[in-house]
This record gives sequence, C-alpha cells and structure tokens, in this order.
Amino acid sequence: MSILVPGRITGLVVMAIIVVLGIWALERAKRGKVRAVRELAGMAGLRIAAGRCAEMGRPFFHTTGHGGGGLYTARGPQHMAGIAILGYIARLCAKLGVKAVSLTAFPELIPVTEDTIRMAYLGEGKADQVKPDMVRFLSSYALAFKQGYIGQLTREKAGAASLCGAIWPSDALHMSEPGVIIGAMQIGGAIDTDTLSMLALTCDYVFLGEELYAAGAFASENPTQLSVMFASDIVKIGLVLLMIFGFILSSAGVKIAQLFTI
Amino acid sequence: MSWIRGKDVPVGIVFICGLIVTVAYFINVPAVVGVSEAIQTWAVVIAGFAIGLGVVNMVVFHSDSIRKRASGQWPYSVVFLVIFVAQTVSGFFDLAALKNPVYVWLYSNIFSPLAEAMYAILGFFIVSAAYRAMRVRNIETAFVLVSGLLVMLTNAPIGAAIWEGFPILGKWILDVPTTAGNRAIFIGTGIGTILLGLRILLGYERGYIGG
Amino acid sequence: MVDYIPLWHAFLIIGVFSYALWRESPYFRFCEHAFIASALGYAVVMAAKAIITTAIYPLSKGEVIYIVPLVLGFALYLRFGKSTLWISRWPIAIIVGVGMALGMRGVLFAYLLSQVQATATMSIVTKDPLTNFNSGLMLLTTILILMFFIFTFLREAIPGSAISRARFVSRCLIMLTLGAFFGSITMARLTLIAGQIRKLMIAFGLLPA
Amino acid sequence: MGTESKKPRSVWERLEHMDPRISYWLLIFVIVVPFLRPLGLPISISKETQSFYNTLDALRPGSVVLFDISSGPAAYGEIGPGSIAMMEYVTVVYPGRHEGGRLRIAIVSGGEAEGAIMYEAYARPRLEKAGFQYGADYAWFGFIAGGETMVARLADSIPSLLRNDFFGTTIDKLPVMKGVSNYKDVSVVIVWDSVDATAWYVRHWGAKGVRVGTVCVAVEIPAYITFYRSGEVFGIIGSSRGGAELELLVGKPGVGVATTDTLSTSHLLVIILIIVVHIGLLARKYLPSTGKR
Repeated sequence: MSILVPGRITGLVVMAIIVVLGIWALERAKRGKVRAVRELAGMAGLRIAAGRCAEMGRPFFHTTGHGGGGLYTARGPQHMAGIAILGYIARLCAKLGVKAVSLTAFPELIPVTEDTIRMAYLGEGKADQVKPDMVRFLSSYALAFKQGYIGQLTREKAGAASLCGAIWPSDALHMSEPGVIIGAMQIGGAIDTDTLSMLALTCDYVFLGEELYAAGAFASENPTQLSVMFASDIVKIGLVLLMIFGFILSSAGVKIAQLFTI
Repeated sequence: MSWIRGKDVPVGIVFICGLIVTVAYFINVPAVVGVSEAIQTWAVVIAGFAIGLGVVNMVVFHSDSIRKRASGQWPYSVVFLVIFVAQTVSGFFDLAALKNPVYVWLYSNIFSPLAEAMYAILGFFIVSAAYRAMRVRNIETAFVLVSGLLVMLTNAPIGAAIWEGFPILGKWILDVPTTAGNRAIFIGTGIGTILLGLRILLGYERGYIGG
Repeated sequence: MVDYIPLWHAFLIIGVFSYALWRESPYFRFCEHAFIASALGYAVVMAAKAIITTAIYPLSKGEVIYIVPLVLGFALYLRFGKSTLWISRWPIAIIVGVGMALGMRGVLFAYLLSQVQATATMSIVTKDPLTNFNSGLMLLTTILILMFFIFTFLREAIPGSAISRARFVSRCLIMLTLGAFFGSITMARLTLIAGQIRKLMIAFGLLPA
Repeated sequence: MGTESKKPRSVWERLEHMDPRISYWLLIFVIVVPFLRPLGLPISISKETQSFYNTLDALRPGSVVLFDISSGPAAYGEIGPGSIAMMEYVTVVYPGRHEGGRLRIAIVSGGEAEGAIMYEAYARPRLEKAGFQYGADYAWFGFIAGGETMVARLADSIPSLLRNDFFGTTIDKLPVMKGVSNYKDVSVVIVWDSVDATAWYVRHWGAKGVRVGTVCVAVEIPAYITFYRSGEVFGIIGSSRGGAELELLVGKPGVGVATTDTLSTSHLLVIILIIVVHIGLLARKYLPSTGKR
C-alpha cells in the first residue's frame, strides 16, 4: 500500500510540472523578466463594447453563467475567470461612466462580485458611482436564472453583454440569442466545446477554451500574472512533442497506454 | 492585531484549503483525505447559508420597488414576494417530506411548467441562430456551414432519406476532425485551469476579496 | 368541473414563448417574476434541508466539529456591518479554495491526460487505410489547434508567412469543430419545442390527451 | 441583425437578415401540421430498443429492478416519451404477459436532485394507477448525493446508503427491499438519464455483471452505443426517437411517434431557411441592381 493513489501518479507528476513551471514564470516576472504576450481579440472587443455602451448611454451586462455548479464546485475556476474579466469591465465602465451590471446565478458569488466591482470603481476614483443594484442575484436554478437574465437584459436595453465564465451548453443560446435580438454587442467565453459552438455563432468576440483563463490574466493588467501564459506555452509545446513521440512509438508497436495510468 | 483584518488571512485560507483538497486527491493518507472531505462538506454548508444573501439581495430590490412604486416594476415585485413567501413558508411546514399541498401546487403548477417552457424556448433560438450564423461570410464560416449541415442531416431521419451518404459523412466529421478539435481545446483548457488555480491559490489575484 | 390546470399551464407556456414570438411584455414579465420567486423559495427550502442533513443532524449526534461550518455560514452575514466585513471573507475563502482545488483536480485527467493519451496511442499501422488516414489527420488537427493557443511564441504573424497560414488553417478547423457541435445540438432542442407545442395543442383541445 | 430595424432595405437584404420572429412562427407551423396530420414516415425499431424490451420481458416476476431517475423536468421533452412507454410496460404490459406477476422496483435519484419531480410527475401516478402497493411493490428513496461515488458504494452495500426511504421508513420495514443487500440481488438497473449517470452504473455495476438499460437524451447516445456493443448496456431508449420505437413495441403509439415526424419537418425548415438566407446573400453580392449597400 503506497502513500500515493495508484493510477494518479502520472497525473501528479504532470500537475507538479505545470505548477513548478508556473511558479518559475511568476518569479521570473517578479524579477522584471516579462515576455511579451499576444493580445486576444476579445480584450479589444471588451473595450469596444464599453465604448459603445458609453456612446449609447446603456448598461454593460456581465454574467458568469450558471454552469451547473457554484463557486465551491469544479466549476469554480471558470466562475473566477469570469469574475476577473468582470473586474476589467468594471474598470472600463468606471472610466467611461457606464453602468456595469453583474447578474449572478449563485448566492456565494454575490460578495465576490460586489467586492470586485467596488474595487474597480475605487481604483478609478469613482467609488460614489457604485450602486447596490449593480450586483443582482437571480436564481440558483438554471432556467429561472436565464429567464431573469433575458428579462432584465431586454428591459434595460443593454448595450453590451459579456457571457464569460461557467456557461454551459444550454445556457449559451438562452442568453446570447436575446442579446442578438436586442442588438447588444456580445463577448462570450467558455471552456466546453458545445457551449463554444453556440457562443461563437452568436457573439461578436469569443474567448475559446484556454483563452478564457488567459483573458482573466489580461484583465488583471498585471504583467506578473500574464507571465503564466509563458509557462502554459511551454507545457503545450511539451505535450505536442509528447503526442508526436507517443504516436511514433505506438505506430512502432510499443504499448504506452499504461504509462498514463500509473 | 490589524493583520487579522487584512487580505492576507483570506488568501491564506484559500491556499490552505486548496492545497489540502488538491493533495488529498493524490495521496492515501486517511487523515489528509478526512480533512479534505470535511472542508468540502463545510463549503457545501456555507454555500447553503449563502442563499440568505440571495434572499436579502432580491427582497431588498423588490420591496424597494414596491415602496417607491417603481413604474413598470412594482406590480411584478408584489407577484414575486407573494409567490416567494408562499413557496418558502409552505415548504418549511413539512420540511421532511415536502408534501404540503400549497408547496406541491406551486411546485407543479408554477415552477415545473415554466421550467419546461423556458427550456423549450431554445427550439426557437436554435432556428434563428442556425440560419443567421451559418451565413457564409468568409472561408472560416463556410466550414461551420458544411459541418453543421452534414451533422444535422445525420441526426434528422430525413437526411438518410435524401441521400444515404449524409449519415456516413456526418458521422466521419463527428468522429475524426471534431474529436481531434475537441481534444485540443480540452488540453488547452486543462492547462489554463491549473495555472489559474495557481494564481488564485498563491494570492496573485485578489480583487474578489476586495484586495 | 372543468380541469383548468392544462389551461393554466398553457397560459404560462405562451407567456414564456411570447418573448420569442412577440417581444418582452407584461405577460412575459409576470411569468418571469413568478418563476424566479418560486425558484428562490425552492432554493431556500432545499438549502435548509441540506444544512439540516449535512450539519445540524450530525451535530445533534455529538459530532461537535460541525459547529465550525455553521458558525462560518453565519459569518457570511457579517458583511452587512462595516466593522465586521473582514470576517465575512473567511467563509468565502474556503469556498474559493475548495472550488479551485476541485477544478484543478477535475481537469487533470478528463481534460488533460486522457486527451493526450488518446492522441498519443493512435497509430498508423492498422490494416485499414482509412483508419490510418483518420489517425494521422486527428494528430495533425489536434496539434494545429493546440498551436493556435500559443500566446508568447511566434507572435509575429506577417500575412502570407507560414505562421499566419497555419493559424488560418487552425481557425478553419476550430470552426469545423464548432459547426459540427452546433449541428448535433439542434435535434435535441427541436424535440423539446415539439413537446411543448403538443402540450399547448392538448390544452386547447386540438389533440386528444 | 437586431429587430430594431435600420434603413429601408432591398428584398434580398431582407431575405438575408430575416426577422427571427418569422422563422419562429414558421417553426410552430411545421410542428403543428404533423401533429394534426401525421405524415406516417415509417419508424424502424432499432436493435437497442428491441433489446431493451426483450431483456425486461425475460425477467422473472419478483426480480428486483433498481431504477434511477437522473433527469429533471427540463429534459422531459426528450426523455418523456421513452419514460412513459417504459412505465406503461412495467405497470401494464409486463404483468399482462406474466400472469399478473410484478417486478420489484427500488427507485432512487442518483444524478439529479430534480429526479424527485420526475418521480412525482411520471412514475408514482402510473404505479398507483396500476394498483402497485407502496412498500410492497416499489419504494422511493429520493435524491442521494454523491454522484458516481454514491453509485459505486451502492453496488457494494445497498442498505448502508438507502437506510431510510424518502418518508423516513427504515429499509427493513419495506417488503420490496427484503433480501436486497448488494448488486447480486439486483437483476437490472434502469436509468432515466440526462446527466451521464448511465456511465456511472456501467463502470461500477456493469463491470460486476449487472446490466444497465437507459432512457437517455440524444447527446448521450453515441457514448452508450459503445457500452451496448460491449454488453454492459442491454438497451437504449434514445431521445424521443427511441421513445417512439418503444411506444410501438408496447403497443401504445403516443408522443414519441408523433414527435418523430416533427423532427423531420423542423430540420427541413432549418435547412430551407439556411438556403433562403444564402439566396439573399448571393443575390445581393452578384445582382448588379441591388448594390452592396
């Protein structure tokens, strides 16, 4: 009986490599060695959307979606990435005098989003513009949440909407199609491919898969945080080499499947 | 003792909880696994309490709107409060079996039909999204059209009736390029999730606790 | 006595559909508020049930440790007081920590390792040439799309260069993937609406129940 | 793209940017018509559905069936036809074909808390109507948290997880659960599934030889076909199409059969709309008179 759970050792090694590379990149950035990162089109999309809201005098809606699970479930990271993007939106809105509205599906997201919005407005010196109705809880029941979202989005004629976070397949179209119908500019971001298929067809800009997390790092506007993208790239290149190598070995008749489940 | 009010304490809690729950996944030490399970149970209980924050958020909004007679809103706020109170109170009357007749009536005649209708409205949205989004504006969108159409003709019974080849082609698209594309998106996401977790556990990202 | 229930259901269904078929109206707004109110009541009742079974019940059996989550749960409400706001962030921190860990654990195998494994264990030496072709194509597709997500290397994409061409191909492949997913979702959604329309037709006596 | 219309537009442009509401009304039309006048497109019974029926039919009266409702009302449109047909089979057809003998049914909800709604709406009324006795013929244990972990533990010890039924009665007071201690005492598992719960049972019960039948949503079918071929799954009632097939087998054509026609017409509508939009797009691009805006 070993201390390590059998079958998960390879996983532990991979996770350890990613974590060590991540820490290395963060430390490196703290010493001032920052690698330039290709900016995502969606970040520009957020800025354009905020500008559009300011021009039209309409609010900017944001939601991290329902996703079938709240902050304490495995959907947590997606909600957190969405909240980081909310911080960016709120800063843009504070600068331009636009009302940022965050609709949440889980009550535990209320304090988190409230703090995020307050910090963003505070950072721009506009703490007085924070209104209690900027953070609205709708329902922890997915369909009720979406009906509330549709209703509020339509009634307040949002100029733009950001659907970034734990959007799940059935959320996506419910929330993005009404946005198209009222003519709001939309930025979507999710990790599930079926969700993305719908967001990509209905939103003006999309954060695809990993880009959602990258957008979270961009949103911090902090070069140290962005530096984890460097670690991510190294891992990806390593995995590509691993896949090619494995493919060659497999074609040569070597059985490598069990290596993944040590 | 001013540090205790600062942001380092919550960040520390995030780090410790995250570390224990992560490590417990990999190791066979009953003590660690037990603590990890306890923390997860705590999180569930805390999240249960959080519903009260939601109640406060919504009840404040709606009672405000009634008090101010907010135009176009206050009658609906009345509807909201009446149904909410009825559903909650009747639920608490028989919390064990949830058989209070008012609760059951509201459940099966407000909640259920609206949930079904709300889900079904997607049928409308998928039609308009399909014909609008599948317009070929450039080469990339042509790929959306071709693969989308082929898969639809695979699923609908009518596809095979038009040409037997549709299901075969559609199946190939789902089995080969789509599976591969999905894999790549998954791999990227996996790496991204772990690195985001790292940033948050180490406290680089702390806007969410007002830091 | 007339059975008014199907008609009442029809009233609600049409109220929801009126958003799509007509536009946002008082009718839809009524349905929206009724639904959210009922859902909130349901959520409160379910949360109470969950707290009783997961914490209060074991506590009453003498497992004193369950006092901790109960206290932390109440601590959430300290955010309404300015001087106690800081305490309310501790329970939130537990929630965030657990969520992050579960997320990291959850993606490791399902998203990362099993996908790498599935790609790395394909081979091109089977007897069927189509399978070989498919395997090769899948490897190539996976790698091309994965390279699309490279952010720090090869940033300069001069039009016409190899990098920008590769990126274009990956974009096309991503679109192909997304289109196929979209197509496969369509059937399920169309089934749902057919069911609701049938319910309406029954309520109005157009179809036998 | 929005419905808030802009300047006057040409016919072609209007075709290209059609008001979504037109398409919605068309959709209603193409669904209503086949309901009123069924097109009667032939429905062939798939192997998976036939096997679902045959396996249940071969069970001896008194066999214990573990029945997991892991789907909520939202998926009802897809699961509904199959689940109604299945309940019809269990409550009416099976006793009719086995001289009044009944199956013993233990009902839980392992994957979806809203399974309780499905139980109340679609399982209990039909069981009661057919004269099944609560406690003697069936028992309801409610939602049991834990997902796949719960399913795995359930295989090894049923009484430790299903200590009480939903109403608080202990399991030893329920005759239907008499002598049921682990997977060996269960003949088959049936899952109404919209959350992947069938795969959990396949992994933890199927591996031990208890076969699983599923009434599932369309997106899950490809994965479960793999299990069907390898034998862990004995039958699949996939979406409303599978429901239609089971309805025909049970001898009560209903929602499923009617819905299958609408699937064909509504898909056809989507495809026609896509073609119409492209006619508008191409005309605007290539017909000289309309200009490019």
